[in-house]
Amino acid sequence: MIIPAEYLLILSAVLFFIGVFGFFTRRNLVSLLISTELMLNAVDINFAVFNAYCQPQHLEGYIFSLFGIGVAAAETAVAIAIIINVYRNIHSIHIKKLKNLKH
Amino acid sequence: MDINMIIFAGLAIVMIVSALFAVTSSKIMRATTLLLFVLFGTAGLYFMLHYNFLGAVQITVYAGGIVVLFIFAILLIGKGSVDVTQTSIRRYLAGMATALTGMALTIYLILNTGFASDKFTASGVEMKELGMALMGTDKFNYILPFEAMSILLLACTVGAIMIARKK
Amino acid sequence: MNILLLFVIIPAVMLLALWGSRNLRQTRAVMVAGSTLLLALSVYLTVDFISMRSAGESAPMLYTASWSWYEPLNICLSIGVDGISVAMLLLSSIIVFTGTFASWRLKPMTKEFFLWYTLLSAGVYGFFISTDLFTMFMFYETALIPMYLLIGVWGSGRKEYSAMKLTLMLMGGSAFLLMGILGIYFGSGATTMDINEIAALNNIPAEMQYIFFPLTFIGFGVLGALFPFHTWSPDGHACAPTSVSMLHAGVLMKLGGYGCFRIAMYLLPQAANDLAWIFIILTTISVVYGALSAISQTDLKYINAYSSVSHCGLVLFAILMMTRTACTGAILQMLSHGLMTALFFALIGMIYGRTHTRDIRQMRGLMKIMPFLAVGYVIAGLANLGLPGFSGFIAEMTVFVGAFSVNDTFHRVVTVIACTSIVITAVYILRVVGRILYGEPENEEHKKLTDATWDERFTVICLVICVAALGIAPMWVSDLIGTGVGDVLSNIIE
Amino acid sequence: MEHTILILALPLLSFLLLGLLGNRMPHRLAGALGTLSLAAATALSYWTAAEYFLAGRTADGTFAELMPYNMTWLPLGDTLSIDMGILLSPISVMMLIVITTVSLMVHIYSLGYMKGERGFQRYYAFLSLFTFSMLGLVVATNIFQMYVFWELVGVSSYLLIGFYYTKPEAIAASKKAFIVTRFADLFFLIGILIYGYYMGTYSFTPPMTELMTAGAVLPAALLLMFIGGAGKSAMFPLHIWLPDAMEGPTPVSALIHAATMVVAGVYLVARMFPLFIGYAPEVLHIIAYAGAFTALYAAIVACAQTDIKRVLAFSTISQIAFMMVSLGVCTGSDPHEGGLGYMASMFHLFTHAMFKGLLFLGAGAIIHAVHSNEKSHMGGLRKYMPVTHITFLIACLAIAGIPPFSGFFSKDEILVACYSFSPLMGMFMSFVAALTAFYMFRLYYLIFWGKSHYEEQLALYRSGECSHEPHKPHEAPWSMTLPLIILAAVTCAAGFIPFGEFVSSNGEAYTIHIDTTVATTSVLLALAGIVLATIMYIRDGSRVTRIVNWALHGPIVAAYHRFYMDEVWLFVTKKIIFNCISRPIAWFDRKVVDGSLDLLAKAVQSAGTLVRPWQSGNIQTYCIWFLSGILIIILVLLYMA
Amino acid sequence: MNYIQFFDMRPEVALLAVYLILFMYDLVSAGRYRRLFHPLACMLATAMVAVTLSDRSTFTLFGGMYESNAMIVFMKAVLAFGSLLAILQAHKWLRSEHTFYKQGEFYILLLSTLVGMYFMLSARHFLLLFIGIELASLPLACLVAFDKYRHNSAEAGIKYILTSMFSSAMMLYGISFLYGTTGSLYFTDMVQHITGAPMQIFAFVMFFAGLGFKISLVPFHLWTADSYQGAPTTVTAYLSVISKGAAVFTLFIVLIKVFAPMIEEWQTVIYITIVASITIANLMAIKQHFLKRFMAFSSISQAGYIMLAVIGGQADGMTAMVFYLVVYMVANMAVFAVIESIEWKIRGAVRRETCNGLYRTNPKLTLVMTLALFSLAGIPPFAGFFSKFFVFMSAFSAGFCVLVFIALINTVISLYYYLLIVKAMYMMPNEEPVPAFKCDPYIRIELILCVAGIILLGVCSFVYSGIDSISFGM
Repeated sequence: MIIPAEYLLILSAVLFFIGVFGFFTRRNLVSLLISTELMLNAVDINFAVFNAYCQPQHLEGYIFSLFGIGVAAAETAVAIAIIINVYRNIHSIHIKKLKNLKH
Repeated sequence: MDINMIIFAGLAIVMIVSALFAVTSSKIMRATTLLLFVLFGTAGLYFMLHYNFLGAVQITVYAGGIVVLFIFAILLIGKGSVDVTQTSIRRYLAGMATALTGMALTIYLILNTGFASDKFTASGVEMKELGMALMGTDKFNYILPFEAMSILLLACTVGAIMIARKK
Repeated sequence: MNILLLFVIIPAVMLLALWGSRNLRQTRAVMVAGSTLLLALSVYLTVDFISMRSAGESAPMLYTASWSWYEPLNICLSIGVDGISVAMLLLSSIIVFTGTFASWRLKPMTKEFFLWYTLLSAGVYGFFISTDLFTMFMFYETALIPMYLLIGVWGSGRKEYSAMKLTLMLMGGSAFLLMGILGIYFGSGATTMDINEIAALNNIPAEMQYIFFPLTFIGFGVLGALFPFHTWSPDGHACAPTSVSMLHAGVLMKLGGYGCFRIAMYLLPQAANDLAWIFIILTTISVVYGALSAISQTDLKYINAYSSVSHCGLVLFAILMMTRTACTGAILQMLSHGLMTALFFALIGMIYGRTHTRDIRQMRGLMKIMPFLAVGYVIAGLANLGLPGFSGFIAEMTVFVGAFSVNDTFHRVVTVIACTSIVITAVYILRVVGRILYGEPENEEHKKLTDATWDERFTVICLVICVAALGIAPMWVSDLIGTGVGDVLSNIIE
Repeated sequence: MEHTILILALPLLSFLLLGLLGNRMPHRLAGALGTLSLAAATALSYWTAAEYFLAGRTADGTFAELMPYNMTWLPLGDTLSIDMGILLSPISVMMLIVITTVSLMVHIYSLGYMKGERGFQRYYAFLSLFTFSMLGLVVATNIFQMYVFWELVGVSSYLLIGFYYTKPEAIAASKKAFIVTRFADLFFLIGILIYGYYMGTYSFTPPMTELMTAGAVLPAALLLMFIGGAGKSAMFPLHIWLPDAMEGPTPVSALIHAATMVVAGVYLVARMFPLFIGYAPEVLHIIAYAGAFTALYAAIVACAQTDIKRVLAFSTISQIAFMMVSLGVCTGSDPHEGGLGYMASMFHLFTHAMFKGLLFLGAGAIIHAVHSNEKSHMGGLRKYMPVTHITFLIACLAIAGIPPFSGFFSKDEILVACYSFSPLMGMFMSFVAALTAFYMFRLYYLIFWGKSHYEEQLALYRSGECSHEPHKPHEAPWSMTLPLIILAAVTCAAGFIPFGEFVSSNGEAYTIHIDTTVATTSVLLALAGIVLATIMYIRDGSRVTRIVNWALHGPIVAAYHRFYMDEVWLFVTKKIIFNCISRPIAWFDRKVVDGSLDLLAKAVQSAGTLVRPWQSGNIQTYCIWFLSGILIIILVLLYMA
Repeated sequence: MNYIQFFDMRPEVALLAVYLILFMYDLVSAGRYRRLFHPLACMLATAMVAVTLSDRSTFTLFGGMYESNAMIVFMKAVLAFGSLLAILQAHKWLRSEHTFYKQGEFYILLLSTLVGMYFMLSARHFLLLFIGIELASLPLACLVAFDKYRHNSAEAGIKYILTSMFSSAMMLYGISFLYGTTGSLYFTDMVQHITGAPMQIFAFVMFFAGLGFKISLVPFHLWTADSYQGAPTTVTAYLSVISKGAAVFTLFIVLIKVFAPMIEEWQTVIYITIVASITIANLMAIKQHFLKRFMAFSSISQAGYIMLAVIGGQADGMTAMVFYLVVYMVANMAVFAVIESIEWKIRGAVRRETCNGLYRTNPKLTLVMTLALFSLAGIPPFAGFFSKFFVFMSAFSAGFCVLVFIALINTVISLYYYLLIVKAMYMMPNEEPVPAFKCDPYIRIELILCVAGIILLGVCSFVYSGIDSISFGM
């Protein structure tokens, strides 16, 4: 039996918004990053699913997923570098401490 | 009950539960580990779609690369990284409400949109086909994004090193 | 080479020369040379224009020329003048010329002052010579913004507040105006920006006219001190330095009236006919209200500013009457008010420069202390209240006669109401004259003050001569204006 | 008649010369310049008059109206224009003579009176300006020119009243004079506007077709013009400026506020007389009633004043009112039937100018001598100032209407005209005439008879109760007495001028004949008034005076305060216009109109403060907004789809 | 397998050549040769601009994934020129103690983002577009966090990168649904399947948010102020002008190439965001005291005005948009250059109060600042007036009268806050104004270029006409 595409899409949607929820509520920069990974991961699922179910003749979604993984990695690398830098500067990666720039 | 369905259901439950815990757990290490479960689950999904290479990449890059990066970062940062549980109830509720609204809307739209999703064949992707697509210059070939990606990775490497190194 | 272009080129050259000038002497030399040249040029233009008209040139605009500027948008650098613009150019040159002398001893940062001053005048000249909507608007705004610095830096009192208020209100007005201009351009089919061509096309749909006429009219009306958008005027004038007040009240406010006539009414004739009553009511209020407000003011400049509200209200009032006589009167009133108010502000500035107060309650008996300025003030006052022999009289009379000739009860009633302003004007003018000039000087400090210096005398005398010349021999100006007004009006009245 | 232009030009030139260069001239030169130029103008006027009247009548028995100059000054549209020119007609020529004569007298007189005053040159400049304006007014070819000069006259008057600009009363008076007349001029202007629009011209003789179709508009226009005239001619209730105008130098009062400018209103009505009589007789009647009331009012007030110039001022108001009444009672244009008033009015204008000028100049001489306007500082002056005394007496007799002085003749004609209009009006005016005689002689006695203030002071000084020696009154210098004598001579003789030969309502010659009944009555009444005045005032503190003062205490106080008209005006201007209209409007402008803009600015500012916390610095909040934004936009779009 | 196609992408190739040369130079140079680094970079960037402009033909490469035409080339040249200005401005900063040793990284990162923008402009495939966008954002994040010993810089960097990741996740999610509903990622294929179905609307808005983040339109703008304030001033300038410009242009292309059938929907979206952007940014800007933060809100508001040109989707809109971008670039760069100069003088953040009395001590700098601010406010005869006018015209011609009116009313508010700075410089008294100083020579060159642009761009109409002749629309 073929799993209906909608199931997969709903799964990815749920993962995506769990990521969103995490992004909104976590208080720690690394956790924020983890949440974004969840979101990007969900997006990749979407692309793969659409490719498999809608356009199997071309590899557009597939390759998009592939590149998505790469981009996610690059983003994470940069983000983590900056997080480390933040830590060096203020000795905390707590969101609350990032209050120098506001209003 | 189809075996695929059972596997899918299992994966889905694992992924969702781990994802939920990953974004609520107060221990950062635990969260990272749970993220790893989600990533493995995703790889599982790819295998189900017979996208074996994609699944492999998922495991190597995501699980092997990114999560390790996380762990490094966490270790580097040390005890300051202990996650504090959600403090502001207002933001918590606002975040939850927004996310839930978004999710509801998305699921509603998914269910009400007829994707032309009837072309699924369990054939998978030939490696050669994939290679050609990545290296080709015609339509549905992706040499240009591939090259662009390389610049991106280079730039990010340079940038990340520049920022992270100590002088 | 079109002679009109010189009106923009000379200020541009002056700007460069001022930028390069190294000391006060050079700055003054540039200003005197430039403004004299401009004055000579506008006198020549006037004479030449009249002789061309009498030689039978009957085209609505003379010296026309057009260079395509932004071709894709049909924006051209179109220039041309009719009698109205010639008169306005002449007025501007006189005010710029005398303003230069009125700010002869201005300090500090004289060079910068004149830089902005010249930029302002360039805007004014450009506005009057342009016949292209875009170019006009551009020059219009060019003329507005230097005001901010001129008042804010060199002003007195609550100058920052006033400068900001003035600028924002005028710019708010020009926001309306820009809407109107875009509406006109697109309403007429987006084929041309030239006002004469748009007028000739005359194809803006009525329902668009009803929307864009009020916008355009209010846009210009803000500068023309239309009630209730006049409140920038008292504060702005009160805080501005002398020559800026002169230029602002003398020329800049005329841009409003000119624009209302030349753009709002000329290009949107149907709406002008149908909606004029609304603005007639507003302008009538302006006329009486401004005058009544002036009565109880205690600051000299406030009095004069409210008086300007009243007089400029009369300009708008007159053009809305849409009779040839009234519109001629409106232009005459612009000229007259420009000269008179410039004179007034010059004198007030000179008095203020000595007494350091403009509060009429603190001055007394200036006639004994500074007879020249006091006599000048009396003359200005008499001119302002419409004494025959000065320009105010002919302008007001032309307006009233013209306004009265509209055979309609509504117009008659408002005309009569507007007429009452001449009495009210007398009240506030004489109040001030009686208060500050007459009597025995009370303030010991004031007794030591001196009378006008040569540059001040020169300013005052020039302006008095102009006011009197216009008042004694109005026929040539009236002829000059009349044909221009006729051409514009023939488009408004179907 | 080309030289007529010089009559206007000479004073103008003199004004410009004195105005621009006066400060650099010595007093003598300035005075001489002004006086000589006016003398020349006077000579020219007489020449013009001679030439005009000697040229004879045209075929229809009238004097031709000549227009030696007329040019378009300001075109107003296609048909209308303001013209400037010179119109010679019997009344304008008559006015030329009156104005130049009195003006010349005043010029000469001022040489002495104003000697050594600060601003002497300015004074002469203003006098020239006034003379020019007044002459321009009377020779106006059209109503608008008249208005133009009307305003100029007003301004000259303003400048001259405020001549002593350091004196607060003078400033106030000049302001009041200008504003009140300006207020009246407003109506004049509206009248002109109506007239111009419906007649299609501003000339005094509009085309017949327009006249026929004008309907009720013309009377309205004429009534409005009359209000303008009433302002200048100080008709009740617009008279209030005139008594105050006495703050100016006395010669000025003589010239402007007695002889010439104040009769401009009368002249205006006379100028428009054909229109009044032809198309608006009812307006004439209004004029008559207004005039009659004013005459009585002013006469009563004059009885109670203590300032001699004020008495004269009210007397002027009353006399002008006589002229107005006289014009108003006309019922036809034929002098024999209902048109007599016109001639009478002009005649009275003429004679009044002379004797009232004389009175004022005399008063000036007295003031010059005693340095006060108040009657309490006078008394018994006949010893000290014989010439003044005699000339003043002549003038008093003239104004009282005692034959053979000129006032008798003109006033008699007026009374005849009144009686022919309605007996009631006649009796009323006769009573006023009697009152005139009373108050004039009251004045006369108070000044020249009774106890001398000087002597009392001297006695006090001698007895040591007063520290400084009083100033001894003295006769004025020749430059002042000469005009008095000349004017007195004219006053004696003018009554015998066959005035009707020159001026009459329809232009044809009219022979004046005295109506004996009326004449007798009026003379008797005048004598009665004089006798009463003699009884009451020839000596100080007579019993009759005390009785009258006691009996009529209330009315006398009221009359002294001019029946509180000034207070009413003050109330209207200060309390109502200034405090209840202008102040609130100024407040409204600052607080409401401007305030709402400031409020707008403040609102924007506080909106700025309000949205600031949005930028909380927390990226999670930012992203919540980010996603909410997306969701809201999606929902909006889905809702719209 | 026609790899020779790579060499047809002349701007990118030129850019990569510069990139490589600088990369190599960074590796090999040492000692006093390091001093030549900056001049070299400037010269190379100049050459790059010239090369970029050399090929203006229209063609597509890689099976329709890459497109180039005169307009795109021009836009690339503009971006390159803007980068040149940024490099000029960076001179003093790069010579300072904490940055001197990572000068090479600066150029690399800057040029990487430029490559990304080039790809954004030319991409006709969502994958390339996405990578372009990422390429334009991620190195930029490093640049924002470049001053790594400054707390603010790090904070700004993390805020930027996290928001950027969030928004790119959103955008990707949107793209995934676009892919699902249209079955392709090529622009040309997708447009045939765009129907305006609810899912597509959803996907479109998600995608729009991703670009809206880069353009910093309200409500996707909240990172802007914090990042602008914290970033090194040069980077702020770069962010506010170049990054934004590329994103706007890209958005325009995507709208007309992909979402053309959904025109009503996206016009509504843009309508809402314009009103929100202009109004809210203006309100925020009034109360700002730090100039850089203030300029952030100004740039949000300016973005709103730029979008006025986008909303019509016509060729005249594109002309107006590109012209606006050019004018906005010179004016904004000038402002930031002045801010940077003052920063170096006072060694700290520039507040509005810092500028008090600046005119007394530094008249020329003040004048430049005044001109730039006037241009930003849209005051003639400076170029900003023209660009604003044309933008209004294009929106008006598309029928958005009320929108234009709202924008016009907002110009008054914007004028107010620009004038506040002018007021501070000329009118406010100050006991201790910034002492007189001489600008860095490179900044002086930049300022001269900018002032020339501010004064001449409007008056010389050929710029506009030139743009108009190559612009395209729906």
